[in-house]
Amino acid sequence: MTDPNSSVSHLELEESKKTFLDANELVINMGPQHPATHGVLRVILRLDGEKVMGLECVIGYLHRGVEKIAEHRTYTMFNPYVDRMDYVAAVSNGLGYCEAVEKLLNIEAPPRANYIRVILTELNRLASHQLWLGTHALDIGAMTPLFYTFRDREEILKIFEKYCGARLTTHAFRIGGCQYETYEGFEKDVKKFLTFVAPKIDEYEELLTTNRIWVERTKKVGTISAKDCIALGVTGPVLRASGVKWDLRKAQPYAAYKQFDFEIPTGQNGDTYDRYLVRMAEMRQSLRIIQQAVDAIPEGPIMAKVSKVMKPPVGEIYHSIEAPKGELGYFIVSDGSTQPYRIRVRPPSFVNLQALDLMCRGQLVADVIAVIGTLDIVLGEVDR
Amino acid sequence: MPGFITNYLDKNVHVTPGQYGSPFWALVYILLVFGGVSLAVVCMNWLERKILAHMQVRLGPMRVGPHGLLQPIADAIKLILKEDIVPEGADSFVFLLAPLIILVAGFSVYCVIPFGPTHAITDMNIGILFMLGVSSLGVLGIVMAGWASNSHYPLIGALRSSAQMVSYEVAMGLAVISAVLMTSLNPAGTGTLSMIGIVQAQYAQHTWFIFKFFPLGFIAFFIFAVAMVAETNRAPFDLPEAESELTAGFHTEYSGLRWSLFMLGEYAAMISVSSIAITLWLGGWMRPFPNLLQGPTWDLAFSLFPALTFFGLAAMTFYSTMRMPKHPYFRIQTIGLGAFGGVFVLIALILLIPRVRDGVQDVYWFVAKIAVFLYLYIWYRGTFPRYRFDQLMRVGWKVLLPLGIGVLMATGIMGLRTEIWDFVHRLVHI
Amino acid sequence: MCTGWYTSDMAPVATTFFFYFLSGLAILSGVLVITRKNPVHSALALILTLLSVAGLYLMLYAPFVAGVQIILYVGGIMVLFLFVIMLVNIERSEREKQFNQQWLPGILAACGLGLLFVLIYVKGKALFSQPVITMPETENTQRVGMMLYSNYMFPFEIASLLLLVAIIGAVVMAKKRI
Amino acid sequence: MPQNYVPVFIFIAVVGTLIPITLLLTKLVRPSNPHREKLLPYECGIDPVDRARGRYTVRYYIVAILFVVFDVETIFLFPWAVKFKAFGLFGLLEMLIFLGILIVGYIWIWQKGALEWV
Amino acid sequence: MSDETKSPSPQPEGEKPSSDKIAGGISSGTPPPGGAKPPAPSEKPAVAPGATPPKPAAPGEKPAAAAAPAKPAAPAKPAGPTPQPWDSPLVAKLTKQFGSGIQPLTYLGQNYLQVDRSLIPTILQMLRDEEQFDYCVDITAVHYPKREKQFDIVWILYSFSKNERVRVKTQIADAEHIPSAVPIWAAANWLERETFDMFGIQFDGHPDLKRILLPDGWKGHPLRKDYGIIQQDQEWVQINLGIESGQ
Repeated sequence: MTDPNSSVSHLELEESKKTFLDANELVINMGPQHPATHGVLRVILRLDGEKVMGLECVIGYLHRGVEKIAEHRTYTMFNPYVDRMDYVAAVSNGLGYCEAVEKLLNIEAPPRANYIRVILTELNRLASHQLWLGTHALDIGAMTPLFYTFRDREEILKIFEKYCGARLTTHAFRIGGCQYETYEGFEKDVKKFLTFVAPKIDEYEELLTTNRIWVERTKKVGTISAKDCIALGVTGPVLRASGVKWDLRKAQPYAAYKQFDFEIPTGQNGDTYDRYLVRMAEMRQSLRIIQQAVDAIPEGPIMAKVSKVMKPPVGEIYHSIEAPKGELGYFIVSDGSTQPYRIRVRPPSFVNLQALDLMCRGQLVADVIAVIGTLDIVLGEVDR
Repeated sequence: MPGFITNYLDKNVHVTPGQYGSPFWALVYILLVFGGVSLAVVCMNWLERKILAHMQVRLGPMRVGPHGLLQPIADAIKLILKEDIVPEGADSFVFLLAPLIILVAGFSVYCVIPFGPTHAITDMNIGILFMLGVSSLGVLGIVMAGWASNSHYPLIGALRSSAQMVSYEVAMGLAVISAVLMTSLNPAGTGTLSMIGIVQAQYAQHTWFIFKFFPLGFIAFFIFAVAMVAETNRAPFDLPEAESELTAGFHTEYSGLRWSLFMLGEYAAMISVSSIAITLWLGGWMRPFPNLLQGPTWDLAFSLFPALTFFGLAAMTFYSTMRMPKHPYFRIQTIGLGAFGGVFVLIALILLIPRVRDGVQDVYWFVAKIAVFLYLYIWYRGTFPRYRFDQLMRVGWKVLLPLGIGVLMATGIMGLRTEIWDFVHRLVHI
Repeated sequence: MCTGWYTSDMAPVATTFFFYFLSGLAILSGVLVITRKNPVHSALALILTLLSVAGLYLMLYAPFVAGVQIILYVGGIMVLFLFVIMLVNIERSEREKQFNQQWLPGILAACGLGLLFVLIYVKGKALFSQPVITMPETENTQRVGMMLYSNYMFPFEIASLLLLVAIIGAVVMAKKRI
Repeated sequence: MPQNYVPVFIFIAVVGTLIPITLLLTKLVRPSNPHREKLLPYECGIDPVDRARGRYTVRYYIVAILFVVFDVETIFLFPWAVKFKAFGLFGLLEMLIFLGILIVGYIWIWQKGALEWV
Repeated sequence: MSDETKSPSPQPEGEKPSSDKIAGGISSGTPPPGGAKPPAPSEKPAVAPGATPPKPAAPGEKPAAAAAPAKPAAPAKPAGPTPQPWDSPLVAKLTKQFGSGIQPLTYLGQNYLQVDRSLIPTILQMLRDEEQFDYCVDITAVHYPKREKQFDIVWILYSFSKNERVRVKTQIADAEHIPSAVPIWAAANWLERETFDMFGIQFDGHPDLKRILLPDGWKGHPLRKDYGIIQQDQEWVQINLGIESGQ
């Protein structure tokens, strides 16, 4: 244990037993300081030439003990912390947390607040998918989409900034509703953004969808069947790309999602290309939802009646939402005090990352990169 | 010493310095080429960043000098001031030697590249063989760099890189042979391997070899064009340096100036393989339509191109100068940019002098063709994702190699079609 | 020594210097090949040997052979060598003894070889009384072609069979699952 | 040495001296603070587990040997290519036989899957 | 209204149904086959832009999905936020088989089973194989240091075909082992490792039970209540980071 980073993996142990003659295999570390592991993920790869014979993820480099911190903060004080988990989809995290506590308090956000929540969450989903697309394409070697997506994501962040002052870790919602009324011209901004971004999504697709190299690099890469997805608890676009039409927004609607008409895009093969297509389609569906929400946003209060000091009754609740990466759940245990007795976050990235080994086995090193990219993990959320 | 120059200029303008046999004159050319290529690499560096940036809706370097013009210099200073790290456990001798080998291999190719009928360091009658051989030396440098680093990523990068270069070299060789075949389509039936000879053969046959036996020449050129991108480890074949997989491939462990030698070698190789493609298929130094648009008027018109190019560049520079922010903070930069435009105008004016005008013709057209290739390199990089290693090998061995053999056979048959026809004719009549 | 092949545009330059320089380099690096403990260093020295031999071919007005030497030996076979060397465990080979103890056969072989050299030097003039066939440098490749495709046509075709055998052998030996 | 090859040697000498001289000169201005952590080979932030050399798949070896074979073939074609018009039909036939035998080998290795990377 | 019913005891659900069966009692009397869908019909609160009734809990949890028509008898929601007995065919079946080993409860519209430690492997296996709870959402634990059986282990399960969620809970003492769910759901692998990492709970039969978020060799399990928020493994920090304290 002299090295802080070396957790001895079973792969390494196996390797050390090998003699020269059968030592065609090479154990290399990918990460934590690696350009393509999307943060501080460490993957120990066992390679036969370029072929991956097995791999093991080592995580925890970004562990900040969010769940422990929660036990020492009041419900309100903990709210900003959840933004730091999946920092590219902070709004979704906040939504899940607020709804879970609201549920525990047995209250409900007013409809206007719910509409604002839906608009911001879907904008955030779009931003998250754009960031995914840019980095994923960069991993596969296409440099240009990164800049296109970041350019367009900027517009979303501008709306966030105008709404609540923050761009990334927004802390947009409060328990019981929203803190801020929409600013003057919010609807106009959002509508303008919708007309701006729709052709941009076509632009991304133009660069990639039919690009021979892109298709070759992603088709039949990192294939995972629906059965494996379910067994491994994989959710979100990865599950949908395997052909399971399941989206919490439809299955167990929360916020105002019931009012909106949208589809759940699914794939058939569960390979990287399908996941790409599913996410692209999801981006368009998000635009549809935002359009409907912003057209029909009701007037009214934005905050339910919540006492200043929140003391939920003794009990426990599990609430989950469809974050951009999959099912984001909060399991909250209250002991009746102002602080949660225990908060457990069920992070989609953490569970999805488990599938990496299965998806990469037998593929090439370059595919590992593609698969990490397509899983769309955020290490802040994996490690919490 | 001026004696050498005047002597050479007066008597031997029809031979290259190498053929002239004067070591001094050869040295002058060598330094010219060496300096010119280094300068071209610097320009290419800036241009690549700028062009790529503009393709990607961003500005690229803007801070050091007007429009980042001094950025390469700033980079060079930075690299010089960087620590040179030899990792622990590395084979330091091999580690230090590797970039040198790559550089020497990359630059030696320039010995045989004809920038004009006489503007070559030397003319060898095995020019093409020399070029193939020397450029294959680069593989050694890469393998050595990767092996010496004593680190996994460089080793894998080096193995990939050498396997890749070696695979594409076969296809490249076959494509080159079909160009050589075309040179022997003259009454004497004798082809040549000399680079200058190949361009002259294209002149004699009144066509660029890319259009010869259409589409055979074009296919051969296409094979070479693909293989040369792979040989230089550029996108979409930049697997050895695939930063998302292998961080930086075989030069992961290199730093500072030593690292910059790899970059220098890579860009020099890009320019050299482009020149070879131009020499073999695109008429080398010849201006467009040297046979069709003949006569003094056309000669004059074409000879104005260099000056016009520089006037165009100057106009662009002046336009940018006008568009510079009027804030006093930018005054020095504005003046600098204006001065830059002034330099362009000056160069353009010099190029209008008749003697100079005629002298730079060949070099100008050659460089212009290279510039197109380099732009393509940058364009590929902005457009394509990266191939995976097995796909790369498949393209090399299963697509380009059979294609190359096929083109070679077809070219041979096409070249002897009259003989074949005669033979068949005779058979029928017997 | 090469003045006999003088052609107007290929005047020989500094022949003696290049001869001693290249052959000295070849011998020196040849010695390095067998004395280096690290096989990669040996391989590098071998590359230098091959390159200087290529230079010697150039001096003999055989540029085609020189080109082939560089392309095949330096660019091809040495890459293969390096690959193979990297395939073995260098750490182990470095620890092992460089030379084995077969001194007597070694000395005998060296003496025999030396005797052969001396004999060739002494008798050689008689054997090769005439200078080697002159071959204008400019036509070297063409001449090689003439030889290869007319006089030595059959060996040439056999060579392709040899290559075929090489391909098959390599694949059979290297590929585990055929 | 035929005179038109001399520039090659000059060229190598120039490049081979200029670069080391530059490297040596810059030694005067660049810092040198070796440190254990700094000198460690890059392994993504992890201390390297074992030595990196050796141990990799035999596939690279197959590629290299196939390259040598096809390279020899290419070299054989050069003398023919510069004179093929003079050799005429006979030469062409010879070459087609030569290539044909190799193509048989090529098809064989393709069939055997030696060209598949994985 | 939710605030008034909180009880000061730190063991929220150890007490189970007894207290008040205001609304739950009604449903328990009539065995509705509604399964996990008690709140299903009353479920559209988010739709109405008007006044939001505080009663219908859990807007997101149990909408009327495909399974709803088959089991329509969902009763009114429990009024007070206390755990209510939960009735459904599933529960009936389970109770029939296991008797008092399990206590089916519902709280704020969410159903859970309080299960005896010894029944855990059978119940989990059964839930997956016979009741199609094919998706293991989460596995975690809660620490109650003052209790005799210090830990609650919680399995959150979901059934795609029924669109239904259920939590399985059991109590174990410190140092008591619990069988691993990895053979049942592959997803349990990392989740159990995290639970082990954070609480020190041993899962028997786990293929590779070791720390996942904290470094190997770290001492202590941070999510236990007796592990202070600023506490850390001083020795580990000293050895590995070479500093006195990471604080």
